[in-house]
Amino acid sequence: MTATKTSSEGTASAPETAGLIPMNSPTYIDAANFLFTEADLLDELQYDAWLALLAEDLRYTVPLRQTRSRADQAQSVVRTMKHFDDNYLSIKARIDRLNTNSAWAEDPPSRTRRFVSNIRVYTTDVATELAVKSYLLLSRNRYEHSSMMFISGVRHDRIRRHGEGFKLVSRDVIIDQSVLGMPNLGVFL
Amino acid sequence: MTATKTSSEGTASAPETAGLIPMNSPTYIDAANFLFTEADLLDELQYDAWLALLAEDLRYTVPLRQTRSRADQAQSVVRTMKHFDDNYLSIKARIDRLNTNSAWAEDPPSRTRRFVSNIRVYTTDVATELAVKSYLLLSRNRYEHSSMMFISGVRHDRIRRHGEGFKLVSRDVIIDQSVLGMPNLGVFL
Amino acid sequence: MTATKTSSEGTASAPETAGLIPMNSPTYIDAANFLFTEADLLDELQYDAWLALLAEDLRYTVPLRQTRSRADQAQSVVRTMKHFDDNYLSIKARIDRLNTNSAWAEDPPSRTRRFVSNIRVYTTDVATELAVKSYLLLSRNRYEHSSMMFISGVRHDRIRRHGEGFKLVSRDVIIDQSVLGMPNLGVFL
Amino acid sequence: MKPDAFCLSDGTTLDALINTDTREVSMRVLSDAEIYNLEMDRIFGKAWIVLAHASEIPNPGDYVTRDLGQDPVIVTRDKDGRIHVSLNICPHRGMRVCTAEAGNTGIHRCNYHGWAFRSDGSFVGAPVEREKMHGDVFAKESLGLVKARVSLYGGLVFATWSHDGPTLEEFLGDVKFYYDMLFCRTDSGLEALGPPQRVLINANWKTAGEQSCVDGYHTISLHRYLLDIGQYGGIGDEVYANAPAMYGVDIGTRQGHGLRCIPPENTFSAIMGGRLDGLTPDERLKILPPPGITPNLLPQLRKHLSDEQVRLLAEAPPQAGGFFPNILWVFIYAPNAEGEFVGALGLHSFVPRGPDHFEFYTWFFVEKDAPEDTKQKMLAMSIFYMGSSSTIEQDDSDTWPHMSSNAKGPQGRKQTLKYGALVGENKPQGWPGGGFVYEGFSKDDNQWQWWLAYRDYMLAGKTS
Amino acid sequence: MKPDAFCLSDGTTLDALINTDTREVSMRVLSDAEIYNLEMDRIFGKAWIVLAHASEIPNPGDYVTRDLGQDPVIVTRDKDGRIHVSLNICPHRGMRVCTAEAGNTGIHRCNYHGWAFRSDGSFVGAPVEREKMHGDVFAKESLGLVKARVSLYGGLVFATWSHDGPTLEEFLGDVKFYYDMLFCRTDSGLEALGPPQRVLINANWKTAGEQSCVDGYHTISLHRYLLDIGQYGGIGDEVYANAPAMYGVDIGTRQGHGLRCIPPENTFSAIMGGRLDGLTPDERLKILPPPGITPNLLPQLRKHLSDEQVRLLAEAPPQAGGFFPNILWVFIYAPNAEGEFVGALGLHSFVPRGPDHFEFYTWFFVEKDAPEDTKQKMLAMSIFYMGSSSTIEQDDSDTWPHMSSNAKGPQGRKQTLKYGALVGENKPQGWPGGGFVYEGFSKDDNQWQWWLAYRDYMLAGKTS
Amino acid sequence: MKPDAFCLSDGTTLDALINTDTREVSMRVLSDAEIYNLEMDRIFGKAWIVLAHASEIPNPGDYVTRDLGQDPVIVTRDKDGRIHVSLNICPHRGMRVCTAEAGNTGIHRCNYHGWAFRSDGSFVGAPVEREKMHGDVFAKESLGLVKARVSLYGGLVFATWSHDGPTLEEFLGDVKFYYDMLFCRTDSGLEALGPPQRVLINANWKTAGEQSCVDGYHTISLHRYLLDIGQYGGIGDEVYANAPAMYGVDIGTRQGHGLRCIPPENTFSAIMGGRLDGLTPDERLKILPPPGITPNLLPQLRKHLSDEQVRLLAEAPPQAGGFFPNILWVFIYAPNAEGEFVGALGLHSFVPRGPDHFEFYTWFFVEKDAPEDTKQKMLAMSIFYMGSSSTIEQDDSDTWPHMSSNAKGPQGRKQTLKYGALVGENKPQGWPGGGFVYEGFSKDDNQWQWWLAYRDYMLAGKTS
Ligand code: FES
Ligand code: FES
Ligand code: FES
Ligand SMILES: [Fe+3]
Ligand SMILES: [Fe+3]
Ligand SMILES: [Fe+3]
Repeated sequence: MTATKTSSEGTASAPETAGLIPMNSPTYIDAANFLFTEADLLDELQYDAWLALLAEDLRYTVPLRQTRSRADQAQSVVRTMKHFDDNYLSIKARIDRLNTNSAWAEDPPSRTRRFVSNIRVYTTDVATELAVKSYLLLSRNRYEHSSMMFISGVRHDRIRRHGEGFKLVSRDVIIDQSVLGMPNLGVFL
Repeated sequence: MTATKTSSEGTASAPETAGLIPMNSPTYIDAANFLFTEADLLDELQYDAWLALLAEDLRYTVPLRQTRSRADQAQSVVRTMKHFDDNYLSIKARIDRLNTNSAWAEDPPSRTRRFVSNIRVYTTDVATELAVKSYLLLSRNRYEHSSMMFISGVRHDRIRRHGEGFKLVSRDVIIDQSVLGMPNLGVFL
Repeated sequence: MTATKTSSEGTASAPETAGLIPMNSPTYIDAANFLFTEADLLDELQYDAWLALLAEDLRYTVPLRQTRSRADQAQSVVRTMKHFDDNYLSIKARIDRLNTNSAWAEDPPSRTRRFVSNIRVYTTDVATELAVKSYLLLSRNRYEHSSMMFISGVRHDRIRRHGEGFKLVSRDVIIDQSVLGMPNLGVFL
Repeated sequence: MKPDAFCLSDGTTLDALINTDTREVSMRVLSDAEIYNLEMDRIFGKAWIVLAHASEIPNPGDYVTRDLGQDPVIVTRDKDGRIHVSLNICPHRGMRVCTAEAGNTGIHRCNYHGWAFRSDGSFVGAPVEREKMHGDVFAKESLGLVKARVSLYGGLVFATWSHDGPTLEEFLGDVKFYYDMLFCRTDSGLEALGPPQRVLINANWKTAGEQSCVDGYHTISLHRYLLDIGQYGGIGDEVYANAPAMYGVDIGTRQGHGLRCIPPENTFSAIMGGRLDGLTPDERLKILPPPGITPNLLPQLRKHLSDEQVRLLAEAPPQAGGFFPNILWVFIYAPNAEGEFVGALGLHSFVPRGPDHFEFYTWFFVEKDAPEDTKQKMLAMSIFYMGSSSTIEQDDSDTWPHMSSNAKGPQGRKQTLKYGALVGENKPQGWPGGGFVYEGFSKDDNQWQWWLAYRDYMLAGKTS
Repeated sequence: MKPDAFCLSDGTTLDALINTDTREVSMRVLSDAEIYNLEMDRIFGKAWIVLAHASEIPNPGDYVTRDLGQDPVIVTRDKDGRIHVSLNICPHRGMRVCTAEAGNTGIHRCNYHGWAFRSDGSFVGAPVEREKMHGDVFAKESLGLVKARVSLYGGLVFATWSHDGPTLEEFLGDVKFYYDMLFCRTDSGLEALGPPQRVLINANWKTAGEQSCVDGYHTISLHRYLLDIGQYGGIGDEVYANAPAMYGVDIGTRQGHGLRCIPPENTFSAIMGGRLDGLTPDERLKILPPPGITPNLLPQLRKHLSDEQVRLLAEAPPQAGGFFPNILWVFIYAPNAEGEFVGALGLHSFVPRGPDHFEFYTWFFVEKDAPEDTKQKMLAMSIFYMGSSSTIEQDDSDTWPHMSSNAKGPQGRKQTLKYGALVGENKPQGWPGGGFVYEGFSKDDNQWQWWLAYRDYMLAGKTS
Repeated sequence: MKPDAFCLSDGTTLDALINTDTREVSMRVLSDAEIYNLEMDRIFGKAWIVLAHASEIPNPGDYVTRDLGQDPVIVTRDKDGRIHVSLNICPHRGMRVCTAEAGNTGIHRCNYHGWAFRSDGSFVGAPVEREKMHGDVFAKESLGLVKARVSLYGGLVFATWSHDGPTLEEFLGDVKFYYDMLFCRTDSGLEALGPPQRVLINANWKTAGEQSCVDGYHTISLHRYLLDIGQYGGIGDEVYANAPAMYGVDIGTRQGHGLRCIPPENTFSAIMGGRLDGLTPDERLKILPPPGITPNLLPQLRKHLSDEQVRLLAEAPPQAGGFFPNILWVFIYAPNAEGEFVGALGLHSFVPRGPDHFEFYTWFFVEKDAPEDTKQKMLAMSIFYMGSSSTIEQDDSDTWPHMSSNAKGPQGRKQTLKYGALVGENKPQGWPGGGFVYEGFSKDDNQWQWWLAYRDYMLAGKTS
């Protein structure tokens, strides 16, 4: 199983046991810490540091979800239209924007928290790359709002060994809403 | 400490150290992956595959919660009345329903995500069985709803070794609401 | 990096690799289980048992958050004003209150669940002490309310070896709201 | 400028909402806040409402907190065993007196300033007696909790804010004859299996209310899965063709209560086959006893019911019915997952929570004198078929919100609910019971009666 | 007591909300529920509204569910390829007929009781035919879904509840000449890249509506980042000084539709430099083709457009515009992250969801006959510039809620939106198109026309 | 059709809501949206409202954003040190001008189109000056932010929308004599320990408002834990019996402001014992200084206060009081967890957010010239006793929502808040201060005065 294959299917084919790396393996631990560090950086607005974790051949996609009958579930994940369809350069351009003093939608910044759980790490057909599946619950709060905005989903990542750490090679996020409850996706998933 | 004893109390007697299995033990890892796989299957509507993880002597219960004074906390978990009081056959019957083309309450299906955390695994008085305690946050979204429905709680499971994997022998879920915020429990916890 | 230094900064300086303890280390496992046990005790209203996990030189703080421009982010964590600014004695006094039969704000008690994730454990400059960083999502429900109240944030803890277990030496919680959505902080974070 | 009591602020008259010629109801009634507020006064302020079952508060001092319409109340049993219903609002400064859902106490003390009340709602006094903090304006006697009028039927606790309206007996009218077969048939009667499930539904209470009296027809479509899995013995098409369970006898009343009686073999033809043909009532009851009735209880039926009631219970027992405005009860004849005929007894309340929400309560009942094992089996089966996780009713709870939101838009609120298909009164020869009796396919007669009752309450006092 | 149709319940008259002397609009219109309800009837009940693009439902039986104003509808293609728009509310008891967002079926069966409808909305029948459960009050012919009037333009599916109002042609009026350059310029026309993104915004629909026609001025402040990162070739101050992209031609109409035409070199002076000076239209189009037009499609332009249209498209192409009341389209000339001039074509709908909310829809388009690779690049670029994660529009979606909540307070609702800066009609010599033409800096003329159209709808029928 | 300004749409007159004979207030005022909107105009549009403390914005350019009633405002200090309060709504198109809660800037530029304003609210200009985008309708002078009238007292920043109403001095009236003892007693005065805590409460603002003036009685029940843990020296019953802290002097005023003065030994009899008997004011103040006053500051008291004020401060200091309509301040004499007498000074604001919500603000104060160590101890103690995590006030914040939801139901909104227990004016011989003085047990006199003031505002201009 590979992240690419999985994500191209739109939903993971579970249970995935092939290549599953046990949680006590240093590889799993490094991968999990990579996800946690990444969450820290984004929650703490350290965009440049986060960018440094992205591979230059990055594919970053967030397909649409649609409400479809059970018989049509294959179409509940829409890939002809997306919320994100980015590569390294377009993500960098987004961060260039955030680094100006006029990216109002995130200035004042949202207060976010990225809860990462249900983490599974898999070997892939590429020796230096791992497939990582994780659940993401993103809480987001702005201004004087007394309730949190949430977005939930599953992330199918592929990460590549790079020196001591990793680079994110691809991320495909299957979110759980057809109609988003936050005014925009001015935050990364 | 055993899952049964715990759940029959309605709330876990914490801290539970007796028989606690460390997170780096293969046993803990297998149990945790069992919970993650199970979450995948339910979130991906693979009901039959999930059913295959249930033991035929399954007990699946979700007691009521009630708002009671601190002095009456023992009664805050109500077992004379429940939300679920199922066994293998009744769960199978629920899945038979879901497999028809007319289980409207979940067709179109909800978009769910089962966040599993705070996982503890314990040995039990039965060599082949483990007691597993985990926190569950279930997010559920339907139709064009822009906000998520949530249900939270703690699960007291007992799982039994079965070949490479496990079977769920019993699950008791202590939820955190007296009045449910989702229109039904058409999804498994 | 130490919990104190981190918290005094208001936000963690990520990525923190110095002194990071791998997840398969018994030390990490003990620390994680300490957080889970603590969550159990608070969720199950066992305040005295929780108090027993606190060091007598405890510092327990929850600074204010404010909506500030990106350029002023350092001021988004306010320490001249706080939600909690407690020590062991004041926490004990809060629990003495909860142990009366007239702590109405939590009698009938809230139904809470403390989801702990993104856990990192670090060595510190004190051999017997660990710095622990974790994300907290607290769900809280009262009375007949059909929706959950949530509070999210990151906790910077310092814990000290004590016999088999640990004692909480300091906790600083960076929450994600400027305006709280729950009527009070009658629950510990 | 006092507005006209029978005219909405946009000029629409209340009776224009229900067209008695075409039997249409404007969907606006499912979303309009002004109409909702009138309902709270004219229906939930007047009708008898089911709040609890006496078995929930067996002992002196026991209490549960519920809602009578949109007002919180305490249902208590006093030291003499009498049941009282009092407004759960402190006469001093409006704090909620009981903050728990249930408990036992002889004195209800308000947290805020400590005013205390007895189980019967009467005022005990305020702290620091010597300072007379209850004041000098009102006598202690007049400072008790506001009381509702209470009356019991088959253990069900009914209450109303109307102290001079009809008695519960009058309110029930003709349905009592039928409902006795379920609620008043044994020596010890029914008991509730603990407190009710509670679920908030994002819909107007009437989406469930109008269905509760008694929409039999939706079963083959909304609950079609029952047929698709062969529940009714047979597969899809064949079943639809004859739709066996759709045939029976509907009984409606002017009060808006109604029920359906169905020969059990209609429902389970395949299962029961001809086994019941030409048997006496008692023989039938032995083979297929009513839900909850165990062999040891069978003899009691004749003690509490007339021959006619026993015959009906054997041949065409009530299977679903309601109390106007917001109660549905269901007595299910069905095999459990193990194939045993256990049966389920449940009751729902649809408690209004504003124009767009109601709370969906579910109680389950067993015969108090049934064996514990039977009670446990009935609990499991009731859960499977009714309430929060019900394989049947989850379809209903997913449907009601659609109706409610559809009633909001400018076009939607102009649409109508239609009750065009009537059987018409056709009481069979020698039918023992009263009410409007419709034999045959379950059509719209009963639900239309429900709306006529609704109309009576909303237009009460109108001198057209 | 029928209220005055042009007076709010607090005595304020509708025409007092828009001051035509000072060109001010009361902020109360952004939060008042009473005004909102009138809009639903008088604007969304009367105007032609864009619901979908025909390419979303290419095959017989295809359907999507949308909202026409605040009412749910089904947009279908019948077996003969005709497109229909029907109210997604069952005539029986008001259930939602289609619960999915899209699919393909010849028969839409309502879950609740099984009433069935064809793609054209007509009634098929109710289950158990022999029992005539559709009743005896209405003929089957009259039990179909409520139909809206449908008309297409450039593949866009417009619908209206007004069956006797103006035709779509009349509704579009003078903007057709301009919009043809975008929607009707090639043999196969545009196709939608799948279904629209949907986002709920906590704001009144008009916060986005008034901006859509066509607030050019906010670009240099709200989207200032475009300048700060040198998007417009140049750094901050210098750019503000001449604000190149702010100069062009605005066209407004009495119907409330409006657009902006901007010479592309104004926007990208630094990038284009003088390269385009003194070239013929065709030469210009080769160098900087309109978004979506690839070399193979260039020849088609002249087949579908007049010389004047081609010249305009080459020299001052439409870059943003709207359809009153709730549509904004944007045709972006801009390089993608790799520096390629790809361009993006998008359309937004602002669907009302009560006074304080609207749903923000985003469709992306490509020329059906463009190469797949171009389509993929346009998708990525469209996402970067428009919709949920747009680097530009996330600033707008964070702004609208502020305006809406500001309009709630007692002082806030007394404030006004101001349209004080006008260019005034100054149609250039030999300008080929119609409408009110304003050449120069993009000012308030167009948005003020939008409010005048709003006023016309709200006061329609008023005999002052 | 202009509705009667003193009559609700259902025909109820405003003065019928408050029964001055029986001293009852209809609970409807806690939930009715129509009444709420009138309050926003007649109370929050007229009264002086506390927004901030000057020490929050010490430097030129400093600002904080707050809400004056339900309208957002910016509280700024201009380059000359003057404090201004301006509506945080852009005069152009209604965008929020300041989106941060605090900061420092000389120019407030609106994100949307870049209009700029000075700290005093005056209009600077719009981008691209030459194009005069501020229009030709209004002069630049008239395009500034809407200003509120500002006045300071003891560092508290008061503002009002009423430019011709009473001065702050007149508004304060008799309470100034008392409040000076707390807010104006030292050379440098008080400073705020940073910005306020903010918590949203699901309740009507008046549930907290009526309590704030000054419900002493609820302490022994709602905050009974204080007694149960022996806070007041003594265990349960004994304490209730004599309820020491309930005895003191309440002062009310026609303006609706009120306070309570309590001899500290009443509160801490057990702790203080007889130690204070027969001492001079100065001796008393040395032993038990007012919260925040450290030995080095004691001498300053006599500089700023009269002998009578000093004596009162020593013998019966104000411990709680309010500013009508929505402010409560508390000066707590109590030992911290270490047993030190540190004391806490806090102020709350109850900011309306619609009929069912208010925002609960909490500021803490220290004497600017107190040692840093004292300030830190007071912060910790203030947090322990006041605000979001307060061991006392969490009981209040859990109570207010109950009252509010109880006021919604058809029965609930008919109930009343009662103020039956009066002490009656009994000003002690030689009592130095003004206002209505009630010595003895803390009863309903003060809170009733609060409602009479409320009534005055709501009925202002009524010629009965
Ligand atoms: S409100 Fe109940 S005692 Fe005061
Ligand atoms: S509501 Fe659609 S068939 Fe009855
Ligand atoms: S709204 Fe502020 S500048 Fe236009
Ligand atoms: Fe049903
Ligand atoms: Fe914009
Ligand atoms: Fe209090």
